[in-house]
Amino acid sequence: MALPLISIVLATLLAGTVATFLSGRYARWVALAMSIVFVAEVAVLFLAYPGWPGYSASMIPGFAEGESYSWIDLSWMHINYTVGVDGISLIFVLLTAILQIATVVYSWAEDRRPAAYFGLVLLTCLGCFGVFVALDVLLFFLFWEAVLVPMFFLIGYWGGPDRRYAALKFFVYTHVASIVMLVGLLALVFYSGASSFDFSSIYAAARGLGPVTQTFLFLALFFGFGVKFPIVPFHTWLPDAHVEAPTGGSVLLAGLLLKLGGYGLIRWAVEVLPSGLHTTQPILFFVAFLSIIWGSVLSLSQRDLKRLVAYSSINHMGIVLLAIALDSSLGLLAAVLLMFAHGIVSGLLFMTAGSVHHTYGTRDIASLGGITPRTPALSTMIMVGSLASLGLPALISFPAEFTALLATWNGLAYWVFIPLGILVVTAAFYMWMMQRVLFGPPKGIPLDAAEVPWYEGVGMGLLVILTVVFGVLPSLLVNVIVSSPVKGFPGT
Amino acid sequence: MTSLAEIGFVALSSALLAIGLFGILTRRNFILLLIAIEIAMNAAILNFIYFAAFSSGTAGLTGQAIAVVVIGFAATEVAVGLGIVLALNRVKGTINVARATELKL
Amino acid sequence: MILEELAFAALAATAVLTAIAALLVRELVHTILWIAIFFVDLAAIYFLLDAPFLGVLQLGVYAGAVTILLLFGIMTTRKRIFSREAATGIGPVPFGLAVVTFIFLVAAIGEFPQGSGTITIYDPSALSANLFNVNGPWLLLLGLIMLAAVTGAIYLVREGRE
Amino acid sequence: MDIGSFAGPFLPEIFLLAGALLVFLLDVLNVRRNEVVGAIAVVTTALALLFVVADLGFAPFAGLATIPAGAIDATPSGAPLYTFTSLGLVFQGVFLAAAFLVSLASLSRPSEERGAPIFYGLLLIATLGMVLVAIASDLIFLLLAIEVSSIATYLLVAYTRRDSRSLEAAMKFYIIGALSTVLSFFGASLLYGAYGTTNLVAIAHVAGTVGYPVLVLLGYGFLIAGLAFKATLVPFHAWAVDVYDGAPTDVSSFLAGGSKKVGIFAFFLVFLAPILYVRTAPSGGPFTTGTVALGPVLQLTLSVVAVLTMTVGNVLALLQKEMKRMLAYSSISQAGYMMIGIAVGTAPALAGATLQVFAHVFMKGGAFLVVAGVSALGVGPLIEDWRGLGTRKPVLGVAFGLMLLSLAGVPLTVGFVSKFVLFSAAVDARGYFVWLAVAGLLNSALSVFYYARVLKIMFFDAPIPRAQPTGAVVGGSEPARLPAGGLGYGRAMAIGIAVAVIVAAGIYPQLVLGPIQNAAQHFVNLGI
Amino acid sequence: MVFGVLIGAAEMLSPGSYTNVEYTWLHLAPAPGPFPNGLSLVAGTLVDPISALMLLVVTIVGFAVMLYSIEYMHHDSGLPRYYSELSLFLAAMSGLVISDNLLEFFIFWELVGVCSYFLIGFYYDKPSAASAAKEAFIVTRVGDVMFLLGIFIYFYHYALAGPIGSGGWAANGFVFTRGSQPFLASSVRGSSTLLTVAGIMILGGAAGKSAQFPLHVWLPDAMEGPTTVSALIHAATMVAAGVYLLAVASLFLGFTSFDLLLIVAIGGFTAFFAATMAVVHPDIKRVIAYSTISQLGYMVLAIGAGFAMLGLFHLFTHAFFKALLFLAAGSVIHAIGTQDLFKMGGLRKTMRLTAAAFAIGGLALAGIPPFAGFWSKDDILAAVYSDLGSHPAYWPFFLLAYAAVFLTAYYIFRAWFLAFSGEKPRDPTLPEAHEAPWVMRIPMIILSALAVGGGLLIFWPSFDSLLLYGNGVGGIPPVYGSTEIVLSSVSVLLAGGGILLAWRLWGNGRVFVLAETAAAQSLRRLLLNRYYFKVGYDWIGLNGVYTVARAADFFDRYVIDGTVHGFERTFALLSDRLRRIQSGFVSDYASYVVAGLILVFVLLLLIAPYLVSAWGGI
Repeated sequence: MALPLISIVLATLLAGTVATFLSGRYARWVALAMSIVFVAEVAVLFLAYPGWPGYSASMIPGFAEGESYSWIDLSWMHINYTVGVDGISLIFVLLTAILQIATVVYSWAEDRRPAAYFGLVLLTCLGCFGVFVALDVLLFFLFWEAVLVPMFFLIGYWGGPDRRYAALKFFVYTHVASIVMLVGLLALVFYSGASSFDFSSIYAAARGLGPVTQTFLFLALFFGFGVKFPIVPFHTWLPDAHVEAPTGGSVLLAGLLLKLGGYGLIRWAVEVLPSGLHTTQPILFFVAFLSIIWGSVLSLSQRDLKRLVAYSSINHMGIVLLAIALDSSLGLLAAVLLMFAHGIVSGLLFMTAGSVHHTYGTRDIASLGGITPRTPALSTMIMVGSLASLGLPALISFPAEFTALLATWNGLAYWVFIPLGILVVTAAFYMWMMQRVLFGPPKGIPLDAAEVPWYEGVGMGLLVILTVVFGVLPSLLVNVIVSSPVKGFPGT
Repeated sequence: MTSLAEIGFVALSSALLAIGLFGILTRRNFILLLIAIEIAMNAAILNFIYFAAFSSGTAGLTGQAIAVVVIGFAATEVAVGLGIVLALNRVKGTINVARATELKL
Repeated sequence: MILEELAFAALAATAVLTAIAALLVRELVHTILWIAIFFVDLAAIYFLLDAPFLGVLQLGVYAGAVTILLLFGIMTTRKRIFSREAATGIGPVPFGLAVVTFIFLVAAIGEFPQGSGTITIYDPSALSANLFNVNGPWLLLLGLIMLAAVTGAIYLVREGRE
Repeated sequence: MDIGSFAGPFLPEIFLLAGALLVFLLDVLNVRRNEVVGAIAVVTTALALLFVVADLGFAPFAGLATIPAGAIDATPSGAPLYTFTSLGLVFQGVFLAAAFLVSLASLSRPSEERGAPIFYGLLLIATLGMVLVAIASDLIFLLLAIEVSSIATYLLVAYTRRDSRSLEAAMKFYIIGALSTVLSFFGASLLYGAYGTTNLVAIAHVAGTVGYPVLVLLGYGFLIAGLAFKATLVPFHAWAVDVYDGAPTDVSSFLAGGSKKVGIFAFFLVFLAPILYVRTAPSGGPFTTGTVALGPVLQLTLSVVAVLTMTVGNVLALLQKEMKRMLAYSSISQAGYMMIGIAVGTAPALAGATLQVFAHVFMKGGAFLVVAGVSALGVGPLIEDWRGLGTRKPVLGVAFGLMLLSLAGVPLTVGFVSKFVLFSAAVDARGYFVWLAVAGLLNSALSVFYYARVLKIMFFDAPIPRAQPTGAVVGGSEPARLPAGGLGYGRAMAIGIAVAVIVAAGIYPQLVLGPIQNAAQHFVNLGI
Repeated sequence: MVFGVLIGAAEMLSPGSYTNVEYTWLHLAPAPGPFPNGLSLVAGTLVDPISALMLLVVTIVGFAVMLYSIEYMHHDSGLPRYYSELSLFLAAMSGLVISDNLLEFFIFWELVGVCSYFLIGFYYDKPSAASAAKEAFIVTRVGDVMFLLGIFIYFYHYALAGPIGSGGWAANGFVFTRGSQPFLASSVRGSSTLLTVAGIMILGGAAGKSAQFPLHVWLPDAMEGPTTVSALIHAATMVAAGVYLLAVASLFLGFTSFDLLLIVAIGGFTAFFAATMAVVHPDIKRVIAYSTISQLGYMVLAIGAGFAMLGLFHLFTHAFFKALLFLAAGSVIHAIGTQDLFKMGGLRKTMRLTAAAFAIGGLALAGIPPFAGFWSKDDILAAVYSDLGSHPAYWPFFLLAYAAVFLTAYYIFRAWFLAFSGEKPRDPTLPEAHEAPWVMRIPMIILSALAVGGGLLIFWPSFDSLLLYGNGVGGIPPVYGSTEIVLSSVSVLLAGGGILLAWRLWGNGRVFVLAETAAAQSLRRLLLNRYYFKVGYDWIGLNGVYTVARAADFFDRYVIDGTVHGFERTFALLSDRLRRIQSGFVSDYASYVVAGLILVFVLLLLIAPYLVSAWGGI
């Protein structure tokens, strides 16, 4: 491909972000225009992606749309601006585009410093996009951190009553993690003796590392990516951040930021350090099971809608980790699918929680009840989101969870009872929530409560539609993912 | 001179440095502090001269030259110190450094 | 030689004692006296080391100028010239720190370079040639220091008269 | 050696001296308006900076180069007192940039302010001393040059004359400075005793061959203590906090942004040669016979000091209530990062440390400039007083935020790149040094706490309610009024330049990093 | 729906299979790893005799219920929701029966579950309805999860050795076999532990959906939904799915002998167990609900004994008479607005058709010839009996099931007598009863006809051959020898005895009151409280899981966050302590300098040389 497509996307995103920051009252229009452009560009990326049917290696080995320019060139360190996509990245890029436009539309009525708000939303998405396309350690880290700052401000300025504490906690946790990750990445580069910071050279050089080195490197990377996941016991930033963040922030946080950890783990640790993965598998499994159980059990005891969804995110990301740790092609596929699904579904759920809050003035499950007659559409979306989240077939999570559990059975045999059993608990807390919030006699409903405004409806509706579409036709995603040049996929 | 003196010179300069440091740590009067600093500085000067005396040629000359420059520098430093003392005295009415603890923690 | 050694011992003892006395006496003016003796004493040691130029410089700069400066400082900062320094304890910690430093230094005595046994006598003209030629920049730097010191110190002190 | 023969290469220095003299002359002539004398300082530093940059070989300015091309990084013959190294030139540039920013910002101070000539004159002399430090290759030359800047800065801190805080700061600065000078000279005397020379080039060549390790170690010990004063290393740092706090804030900016780096470069000059050349010890420890492997011993000691510095600096910054003291502690911790460069002692590490030095001028110097500007707007000294400032003065808030983020090492800022390169270099050095990188990274993680706290206060907290003259708080959320006027063009420009550099060098660091990397490589090859 | 009837009928006429794979949603190319031949997950359709049978049931009952609903539901709000959910429910069930592989099966299975969730919770503003819906979903979810594991086991461990095509089952998308042979090689059957586990898991799934023994609790509570929904759930959709799953599994996948025993045990036990609970219950719908559980037990028993088609045949007949019973009960409720049997009475006078329909349903349920239930139930008992010789372990469960015949007849006629016999309602406040309108009557008439005649289909040769589907494994032709006739007679006698007893105790407006002091009182309480199962489950749910959740939440907030805050506090304390060294006193600062000097000396002269020599350089 002659055009530097990815750079064009990055540049337009950047321009759009700047324009949004500067556009004052018209920020939402600019942001919307930018989001539409972004979606269109992602569509072009998909069309230009040579991944299927006949996958062919492009400029960067194994990646399409690759571009590479020298960036920092020292005698002992060669850092390039290298970007490219494979199927896995593309899936996440798609997720980014979807959530961006959904968030922008959903937040249409944001009136506290809208320019800054939409600018930060766009900046977050820009950072995520960058993480997903970066193929250079420094570039990757740079985008990684670039996500942190806008999210810090989104939580800290637009958040709920305890937002300052939450913002600080979020910032500190993820920053500490990213520092450990940076140590890991640097050590990976230097210990492997890679000729540059590029993914491809690290990938090639890391083969020469001994298992012990790989293990240590993997652990460092795992911790770094894991806090973003988040893995138990480093998860406590997540409920606070989600609860306090504005709804748009929660959506991006759950939908995109958590995925960064998973993507990073796949791209920079699992693919690069196979022996490291192999030796640390028991730890990963333990942590994954712990996260699955912990997230689910804790969801049961939550009173706040957002907190409940936040803990269920921990549960789902635990399954993702489990699938990744299985070290099989099926597991990898499942992990990516599940992350995509979780991105859409948790985004939807956070939006509904936000709408409940806007409409009824509270998210406290105990003080809500019987909202369905008043806001049937909202209730329907809560139901769709909950059912999707608990893995109902024909909705988006099911193919992912099914594949994940299938892979788990293959890898771990009867240990699969843990995630399976937890599926029941997951069903239980969603059902419990729906029973108390949606059904029963109306309770604590202000007189003026009316159906959600159109923009919130559109934002959620988009995600609902995608939940169903990809739930019914998961192969749309699967075909892209398996075209990636990672283990066991046809691309290799 | 014999080794006794050699030891003696070293011991003397060390002792002067220690006395100077001790003075800097314990005295509260700014002028006494200046004096303590000068005592310690003289230890360094003594060292230069002593080492110069037992070297030869350019190296030795260099040592003496350094001593000259350092003596000049020390005097200048005292002048600056006195300038600060006077200004401090004018503003705070004291030159006791223990009384100048506005900036702390 | 033994005479020189004895002389050195006496001068060294005097130097130490006067230095201590200068720091410990209560009367500030007495301090000036002791420190003046100390400077003179050191000048004598420099003569003993066959560095007459430095001895003279020591007498002129330290025993002369510096002492006067210090006296001037005391006079301008004290209402009465014969005022006492507020009593301050000697304090075990500063004393300990000074002693430990001293011990470290003395421990190195065995390692000090062994002199040739004879003291080299330098021609003052060679010294001046060295100072103004090879090591000329030092003096330039000293000049810069003095420039800064003089302008700044004068500025600081000048305020009082305005 | 007559004046004429070295006038050419010393053009920047001559400019600075001439500027200082001109300023003093104007003072005598009663021309004391801030703008006038300030303009001289700005022009002088700018020109000097231009020459230095030209000497570094940047193509657009090549015509202005004053030093013959072959003279830079040439292996010194004999024992010269000064040598032109490209790393030294980089540091010169850094010092001049700090002075330039400070004098540019100071243009915005009230034009009738007393002491403007003395301020700019001393600033120029201090800068001259620093610039001379950067070309030193002789220990005494180095120490004297440091003293030039020290004496000038003692007086700079005190230049407000009637402010008891700044006088107290000057007093502390002076006493600790004089003490450190004594220690430095004493150390130099011991080294002179051991090696018979104070020339760094000569020492580098004889270091491994001459005995007296205890003497040498004691000498280096004294020098570490003496130079650590300038570089504000723990535990020689205590003065810095009070001085940065008490000094006029523009002076704090110069101290943190410029004068501190003198100490860092002095460490480079003095310690690189022994670290590089004295790597092995035949046998025994220092108190037994034989020589000691000076290099590793120094590296280890410097590492401990570096880690101690960054840790203590960061921990102490955590709870600071005053903005300037917080910045001062953060400045101390940043010095710890810079010391990693010399502790590791490889060209990459030196390059990283130098980039950190470069970055620090703009981020910490810039931050102090912002603080000065903000306090001129009537905002109090406490961090709490900055509440809501980010929303009331968004541009200033964002600029300050960027500086803090850069200090915290957030990507896309130069602060990140410098730490990245520095820690990469430490990791690249393998073995023991990886722990330095880990310590540095953990520290920068810790440092995020207090930077984020400031950001939080600036952007998320509601502004302080306006206080009535009686002290009663009225009007709930009505913010205290800030003067409508801005910071003044000079200060705004200075802050703008700082931010521009932070961002530009953060995004495309190659521009700065390339020359620095070459310079560091030459410096290591040269051995001094 | 009519289309569905046609397909079913067509299949009925010409046994055979039609399959069509249409959509591949996951495909992994052959690669080293778990699936050397690749993996393919597909969706397609398979219409074979058993699905045809099920289609008929689903569509006919669905049609009847829809028709009935028009009148029954017409004053409820939310009708669009009702009909759309109902349609989806039927669609999902139809999809389930024509699925051609386990995964697709599971997808529709879950959809059926969620639709039932919605429909049970149709009156969502009633807390009990919302709670019942939740309970139904969660309990069946337990089964679903087991089913899922069963699927995994089949997918992995029997996918590679499969007989289909080259490349194994996995590569072909796990499509059910197209022959009459079960997929699993006989060598595997009966020996593999893994297969046993898989079978147990499948059974678990079926037990959840079909409300078999430990997972039965949700079904009676599911009565909170509209009666029409109950009719659908009990007759054609939800619970039928479980039985259908077992049938499909036994036909296509096969069970090990242990599994079969377990299935028989659960089926037989449930048949009796549920019947006992129905004996005392005062709620008309719940009595019928327990009868469903009991009847499902028969089907499971049949499948477990190896007669899948007989089980399905019973499902077929049961669907009609059970739907009939529910619709009749619905008609009663519609008329008088209560479900409490003890308030009713004498309704046969005002609601003749309903009384007749309920009686027909009851007779069919009780297994009185020639009503439909007789043929199918009797077939099951006879078939199981015939198998007892080779499987003596089945005896106790056969006897339990046999005993349940008596109970069944007793409780269903107890209900009939309580509701319809006597002179007038026992509760005088009830509104005047009236016969249901025509729209409601028509479905009842249709279903009555089927309840009477449905069983006779067995004499239709084409249908008979249908029941032979999977011959050799899943079904045997019904044989009517002397043993069978004796068995049938005894069972009819038992049923008659039950009816008689019911008449004695409850007929003609009598009310049998058990003395308060009677020893049976405790048994009655036990039965009324459903053996305390629900209480126990709730206790586990609330006190067990919820306590754990609370504890975990506590751990999160105070231990994990507490640790982090502890770090924070430590640093703060350290910072505060260290801050004090900044005393503002310059002599102290000088002390630090000298102390630092000494520290440097110690490092340089003592520690560093030691370390360097110890490490051999750095």
